[in-house]
This record gives sequence, structure tokens and C-alpha cells, in this order.
Amino acid sequence: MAESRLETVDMFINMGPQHPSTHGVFRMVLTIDGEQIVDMKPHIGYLHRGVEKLAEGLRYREVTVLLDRTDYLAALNNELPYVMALEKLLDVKVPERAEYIRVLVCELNRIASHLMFYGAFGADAGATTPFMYAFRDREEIQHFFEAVTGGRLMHNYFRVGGVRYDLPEDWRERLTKLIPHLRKGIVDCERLLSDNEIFLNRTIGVGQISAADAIDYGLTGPNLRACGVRLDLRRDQPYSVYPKLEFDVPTRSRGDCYDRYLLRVEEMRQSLRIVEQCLEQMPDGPSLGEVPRVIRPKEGEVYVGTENPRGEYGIYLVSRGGDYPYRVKVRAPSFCNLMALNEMMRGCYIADCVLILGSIDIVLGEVDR
Amino acid sequence: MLGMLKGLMTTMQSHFRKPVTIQYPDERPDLPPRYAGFPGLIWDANVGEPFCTGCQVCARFCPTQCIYVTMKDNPKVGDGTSKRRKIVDEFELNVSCCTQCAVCVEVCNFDAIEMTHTFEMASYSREQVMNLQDMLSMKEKGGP
Amino acid sequence: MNVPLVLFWVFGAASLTAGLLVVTSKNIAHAAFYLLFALVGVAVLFLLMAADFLALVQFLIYGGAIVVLLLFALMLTRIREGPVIVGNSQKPLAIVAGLALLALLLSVVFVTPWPKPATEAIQRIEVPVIGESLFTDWLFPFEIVSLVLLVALIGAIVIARSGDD
Amino acid sequence: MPEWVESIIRVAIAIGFVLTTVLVLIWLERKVIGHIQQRLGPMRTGFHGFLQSPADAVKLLVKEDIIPAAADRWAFQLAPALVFVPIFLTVVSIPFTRTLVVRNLDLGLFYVFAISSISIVGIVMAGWASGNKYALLGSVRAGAQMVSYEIPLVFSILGVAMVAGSLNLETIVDAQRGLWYIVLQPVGMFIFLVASLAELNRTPFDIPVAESEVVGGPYVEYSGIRWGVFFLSEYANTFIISALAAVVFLAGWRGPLLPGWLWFLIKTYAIILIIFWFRATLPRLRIDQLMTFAWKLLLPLAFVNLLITGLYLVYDWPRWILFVASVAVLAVASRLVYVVGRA
Repeated sequence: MAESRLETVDMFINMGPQHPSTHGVFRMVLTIDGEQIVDMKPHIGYLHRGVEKLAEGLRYREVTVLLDRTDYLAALNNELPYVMALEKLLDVKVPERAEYIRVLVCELNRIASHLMFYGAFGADAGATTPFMYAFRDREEIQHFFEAVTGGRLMHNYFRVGGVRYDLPEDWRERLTKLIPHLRKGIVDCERLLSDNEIFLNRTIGVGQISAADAIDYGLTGPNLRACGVRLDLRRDQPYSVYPKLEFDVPTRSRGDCYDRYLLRVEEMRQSLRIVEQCLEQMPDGPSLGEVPRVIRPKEGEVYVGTENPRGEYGIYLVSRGGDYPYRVKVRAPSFCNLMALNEMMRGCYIADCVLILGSIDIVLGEVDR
Repeated sequence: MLGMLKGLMTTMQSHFRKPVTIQYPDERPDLPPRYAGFPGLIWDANVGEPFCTGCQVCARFCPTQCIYVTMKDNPKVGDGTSKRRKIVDEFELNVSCCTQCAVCVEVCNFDAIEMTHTFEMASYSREQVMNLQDMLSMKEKGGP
Repeated sequence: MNVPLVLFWVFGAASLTAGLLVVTSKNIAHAAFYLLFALVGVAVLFLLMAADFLALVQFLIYGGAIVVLLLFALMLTRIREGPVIVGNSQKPLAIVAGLALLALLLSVVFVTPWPKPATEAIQRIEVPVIGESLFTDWLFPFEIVSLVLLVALIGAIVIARSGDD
Repeated sequence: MPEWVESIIRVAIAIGFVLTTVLVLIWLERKVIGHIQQRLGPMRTGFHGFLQSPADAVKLLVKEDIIPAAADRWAFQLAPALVFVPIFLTVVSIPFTRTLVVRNLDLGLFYVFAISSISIVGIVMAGWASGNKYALLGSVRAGAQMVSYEIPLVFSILGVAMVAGSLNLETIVDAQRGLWYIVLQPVGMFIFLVASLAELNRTPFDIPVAESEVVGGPYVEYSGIRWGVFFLSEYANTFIISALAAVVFLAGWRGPLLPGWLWFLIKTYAIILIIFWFRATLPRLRIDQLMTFAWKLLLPLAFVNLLITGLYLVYDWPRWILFVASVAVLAVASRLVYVVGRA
């Protein structure tokens, strides 16, 4: 009876670059059998701006402007490894207050980024309200950033040896108002989705990846921790003032969409804890250390990796002397996380594929650079 | 079912909360002092001229090369009212590529630029955007 | 010429045309759409004969479900372009079968003692009457038909599943 | 006035009413969802954006009519009509009050489902004719979903027909004197609401038009007034289904003090608001989970409901037993949602 089987033909479908849920201009060529995905080929490069090459033509202090625009949802987190790398090359000491300010704004930016993930993920799952809740709270963070750095999304705030401005005078009041607001917002977010049966059905067991596979593919950040690997550069390769701060590194075990989601929600709480500690421990002192007026590092190369909301964001900086960097290589976490996409997606449904892409939380600005 | 009910209760509650959006052109966003809009030159009220000497540091350091400055001899030097021997002649900012990164503010040796709170640059023609001499604020600073 | 008669001719002609288009149309999806119109036309004819329950069933089952299923099957199974079939060895047999069916239907048309038009008004059949006769006088045929349908359903599932292992 | 002229006038009034209602509904939905998301929704056109929908309608009307080159012109142009006409035909049998009805049909209840089932073909046709793979996917989804959910939908309402002993909507409302059928048929109401959400392609069952997956499904290639017609039919259908639920389960125009039509509108809008509320809260199911839900949960549940109702009728139980039994079934079912979903 083998011949009597209905002959179905696989269909190719081109998802993206103009598709609402590819999170930018990502393109996937899906081979589908009915609703099920047989094969997936990712195509990247639609947002390629040549950031790394452009950086070679800019003076050291201008490069942060470009790095802001790689992972634009966590701009401050991108500036951090670059200025740290430069400080290593220049042997500059950073005052403690500056370090605390850096950690404070980085963690706030991490929350903003995770909120963005939450909203987009909810929208991918078909719920409209999570996006608005997430933006409501993210807006408050951006207000704070406006007051601190002058920018909402692109800050260009970190400098070699510190930060550009000290915190504004009313930062304590602003922050003490912001923290409970965010805490409440996270509760809202959780109540809306975390226990929702439809959401559970959609995400549990979808896009699962084992810890071994995740390590092989080079996943970092929440995507890796969702598989049960406790790797967080803030804890394992401590930098800045993180050793002085108390926070947990949450992990989950299953490594599916739901775990990645829940992990990020938990990380928001941890980041909020860090922010609170920064608020308490913030020392007095200068916010910018002794920095040479002309930044001209000696020859050498250095790699600094930090924990971005999406994983390890590393900067490999090569100097051949002179005013311009010889090479600025960005190790972009989204790019590496994206590699596991095919592994996660095989055999799932079209609806899942959107969710899986959302759960990896890529930023195309950083994938294509 | 319970999880869904929880979600439904949440949305029901938030329905009765105050909306957080503002009705933009009628209500203005309240911008903190550091808000970085487009850069503008500062006016020296004591002398009656801009602080800018047209030294072009900002133009050189601008990551997107959107600043164009020329310098001229300051006519006020002759009568002794000003100490600036050179002064800005033309200062043009290409708004279509300015990224509001504030590098120009930072590198300026005369503290002559600051980030204004201007963020509404919509206009009907390219000329209106390109020609910025009158659109940039010449804010007063350092009065008597 | 009263209104129902005009409607009868209009919808009768429409459903006949649609029926012809079903078999002549080259595009198989178009054929399915024409089928819808043919079926809806027939439903309207039922309505004109005061068989409103039957008409609605026609709408629901044939219009809403069968046509959609047909379209569904068409969309999911894309038949690869093959050689165009010109002659078919079964053609004579098909002609014979078609003629036999025609003869059967014609004999039914002529043999049945239809009520003479205008002599007696068409009786409107209430739903309870249909239900009662289905479950009393016609119970056995009804059950048999149900069984046959069920068997067909299971058979279809078995055939569809057989390739899966 | 000959009868047929009067009928045409009645139909025209009914359709006009539904068209206006659709405009109100669209505005209402945007406002409600806006406030749920702590926004204001439309605010510019008219008082609190009340004229937003007419403005949108005008915009859609003057928009260029684009027919894609790959589309099957004939079917592409016909599809909106095929969706629109059946849905507006169903208005005929909805009784707003005893007198405010276009035509009180003996088979009113059945009529609504039978006629509106045709519109599925229109949606499938739209998707197929667009010559777009997303549209095709969407229409396949729509076909599968709507055909499967029609069955629990019809079965859920059969219980009411059994208790009332009629398919005539007026008789059904009259039979609810004193006791609304939501009390006697809570399971039926539950299934009806869920299944009609699926019929209407609304969240959490908006799988055919899911914008994050198939970017609008069957309507992806439509623009201008053709798209507007789909939109219109969708909201008209929302209104009609809610009105039907109000008539069948909430006793339609019956209620103390207020006039009948007001009661009818209050009940209908209550159900509509619940639908909007769901839309603002719930994520979307996946297509296979949706099918599982229909066939493994809703349909058996509908059968159980029918069985209980039959027992109630045959053995002449008191009403409270039917109520208690139904609530018990509903409780078990709400637990099963979870278990079946997980499977």
C-alpha cells in the first residue's frame, strides 16, 4: 500500500528579512512539511554596517559610539568591555565610584534588555499585552538613563578611566522610585505569562538543547544557563566591582524556551538586587580617574569579555600605537547563540520556530555588526 | 485554568490603572537637564559672540563627520571688546547623520558646544534640515 | 410567472452551469469553487421546495465542510506536473457507467408519482417530523449508513497512517 | 407594501445597524485594549477617538486596490464577498427583541451556523488565490480550525435546543422565562464561547491570522477596501456570535426594568468585552494543540453535556440536578484542559 500514500511536497518558505517576528532583518529559509519544519537555513548580513572596520578609522574615544550600536538594547553593556580593554592597554586606574556607577547602569540596562525580551517573546507567543507592560517599565529605566547619560538608547557614557558624567544630584530619589516600580512591573509580567497554561504548553519542551550541545555550539549567557551550566562571567571571571556585590546566578535544567524565559525573569530580579546594593554602597569620590589627555596606548593586544544580557560580549583590541585602534574585534553573543538555531528548530512547528528565535533573544545589530 | 485566570486578573487590574502614556504634542515630555538632543553653540553674553572659535576639533573628532566649521578673524578683536582672535564663521551640522553622541561636546577646548534639548527636527525639505545656523540654539552662558 | 418560479429557473440554471464548470474547468481549485456554487444553488432549490432543514444541512455539510475539505486536500497535496493524460483505457467503461446512472436517474424521475403542481400546496416538513421518522421508520437504514460512514472514516485513517511507520 | 419590499427594507436596516456596530466595536476594542495596556488608545479623531473607525474606513476606501500578479484574479476578487455575504445573511434571524427581528425563522439557530459556515470557503479561497505561501499556510490553518470547531460549536448549542425543544430563537428566549440557560447549560456556554472564539479567529485561537507567524494569514495580500471587507466581516461575526450567545444563554431581551433592546445590547456587549479581554491577555495556541483541544476535549465534553441533558429530559430530573451535574462536568473539564494540553 506504499504507493497509495498521499504525495506531499515540501514547501520552501522564506521567513524574513521582512517578517514581523524575526527580530530585525534576519532571514530563515524554512523547508516545511505541512506545518512542520524539516530544515532551516539562516541567512544573516542584512544589517551589516561594518562596525569593526569602521572602528579602525576612528579615534579610540569615538569607538564607543559605534559599539553602542551593535547590541542596541544593551548599549552600556557593550561599552564596558571596550573601555576595560582600553584601560588595560593604557594601565589606567578606575576610581571606585566610577566602577559602581558602571555596574549600576549596566545592570539597569540588563533589566531593560530582558524586559524587551519579555515583551518580544510575549508578542511572538501571540499575546499583545506583555509588550506594553515591558515597555511601560523599560520607559522608566530609560528616563533614568536620560537623566544620567543624556541618551535613551545610545549612551556613549563610559570613558577610559571612568564615566563621562557623575550621577545627577537627584539620582537617589529617582532610583528609590524606580526600584519598587520595576519590582512591581516584574510581578505583573510574571503573573501575566509564567503560569498561563497556554504559554506553558507553547514553550515547555520546545527548542530544547542539551547542556553538552549548548557548550559545543558556544552558547553563553542565559541560553547556556537555561541548560543548567552555571557560567556567568560576572561571577566566574569577576571584573569591576562584582566581587563585592551579592547576587545569585540562576540556572534552569531543561534548556527549552520556557526555561530561557523564566531564567531571564529571574535574572531581572537578581539585577535589581545588584542595583539596590549599588544604591547602598555607592562611595564618594571622582567619577573619572587620571586619564592622559591624548589616548595613545602602547603596542599590544588585549581581550576582555563581559557578561552582556545575551552572553559573553568580548572585545579583542589590538593597538599598534598611534591614535587609531588597529583592530577592534567583537565577540558577539547573539551571533554565537544563533548557531544553535538549526539544532533547536528541527522537527518543530512554524509557530515554534518563531518562539525559539524569540527565546534566543538575538539582536541583529550585534549579529551582523 | 488557574494560570489563565491569574493573567486575566492582572489585565483587569491594569485596566483601571492610570495610563502611562502622554499625549505628545499637547503634553511635552519632561526632559532632564542632561538630555542630549542635537548639539548647539553657546553664546557668550559678556562679549556678544559665540564661544566657538572655529578650531575644528569637533569636526575632526565627530564619528560621523557631520560637522562643518569654518573660522574667520574676529572683527571685535580690533576694538578690544573680545579676546578671541579667531571666531566661528560658519557652523553647519548635518542633522541627517548626527547621532547625538556628544563627542563634540567632550572634545571642545572652549566649552563652546552643548547638547540642546532639540529633538524635533522633522521638516518638509532637506534644506531646512541642512541649514542649521538659525536652528541651533545660541544659549547664553556666563553672564556678568 | 411568480417570484418562486423565477428564482427556481435562475438558481436551477446557475447550479447547472456551475456543475458543468466543475467538470470542464482546467483549474482544479476553481472546480472546487464552482462546486460550492452548484451546491449552494441546490440548497436554494431545496429552500424553494420548502425543505428548509434539508437546505440548511446542504449549506452546512456540503458548502461549509465538504468543499473546505476538498480545498484542503488540494492545498496539502501538490501533484507534480506529469504527462497530460490524453486517452484513458477506462473511457468506454466510464461511458457505460455514466449512461447507466443517467438511465437510473431518469427512470426515477419518470416513475415517481410527483404531486401535480398547483393542485396541492407543497407541504412544509417540520424538523421534529424528520427526526421522528429517522429514528422510527428509517432507523435501520440510518444506522447502516452511519456504520458505513464510520467504516469509511476508519479506513481513511488506516490508509493515511500506513505510510507513517 | 408588498411583503418582499418590506423584507428588503428590514434586511437593509439590519445590515446598516451591524455595519455601524462594527465601527463602534473596532473603536471599543482599541480603547479597551489600550486601557488594559495602560495606554489611551485612539484619542485624536473626535471625542476620545470616537471617529477613528470612520476615518480608517475612509482611508481604506480611497486606498489603491492592489491585486498581486501571482494572484488568481477571479478568486481573489470573489473571496471577500464570499466571506461578507454569509455573515451578513445571518443577521436576518437574530432577534433583538420580539419585534425587532428581520425574520423569525423556525430553524433560526441552525440557520445561523449553516449560513456562516459558507464563509470558511471564502477565507480558504482568499488564502489560496493570493498566490502567497503565508496566505496559503494561513488558509490551510483557517480551514482546519474552523471546520473542526464548528462541530463542538453546534453540539454545544444542541443542549439548549433540547431543553427548549425548539430551534426557533424566539421560542428559546421565551423558554428562558425565570431561568437563563447559562444556569442549565454552563458546559454548553463554555464550549460555545471557546469554540466561537476559534470560529472568529480571535485570541487565543487567532492561529490562521497570527501576525507573528504567518503575518496576517489569508489576508496578507489584501489591501484597501477588500481587506476592509474582511475586517468588517470579522467584527460583524463577533457581534453576531455574541448576540447569539446572549439570546441563547442569557435570555436575549429578557430582563427587569430596562427595555428589551437595551437588555439585549447589554448582554451582547458583555460577551464582546469578554472576548476583547481575552484578546488582551492570552497568548496563542499552536495548531496541533488547537486540534487536540477541539477533538480530545471540547467534543467529548459536548457529548457529555448532551448526555446529561438527555438524561435530565428523559427522567424529568429537577433543574438543580442538571445545574450541579453541569458544574461538576465543567470543573472536571477545567482540570482536563491542563492534562490534555500537556499530553
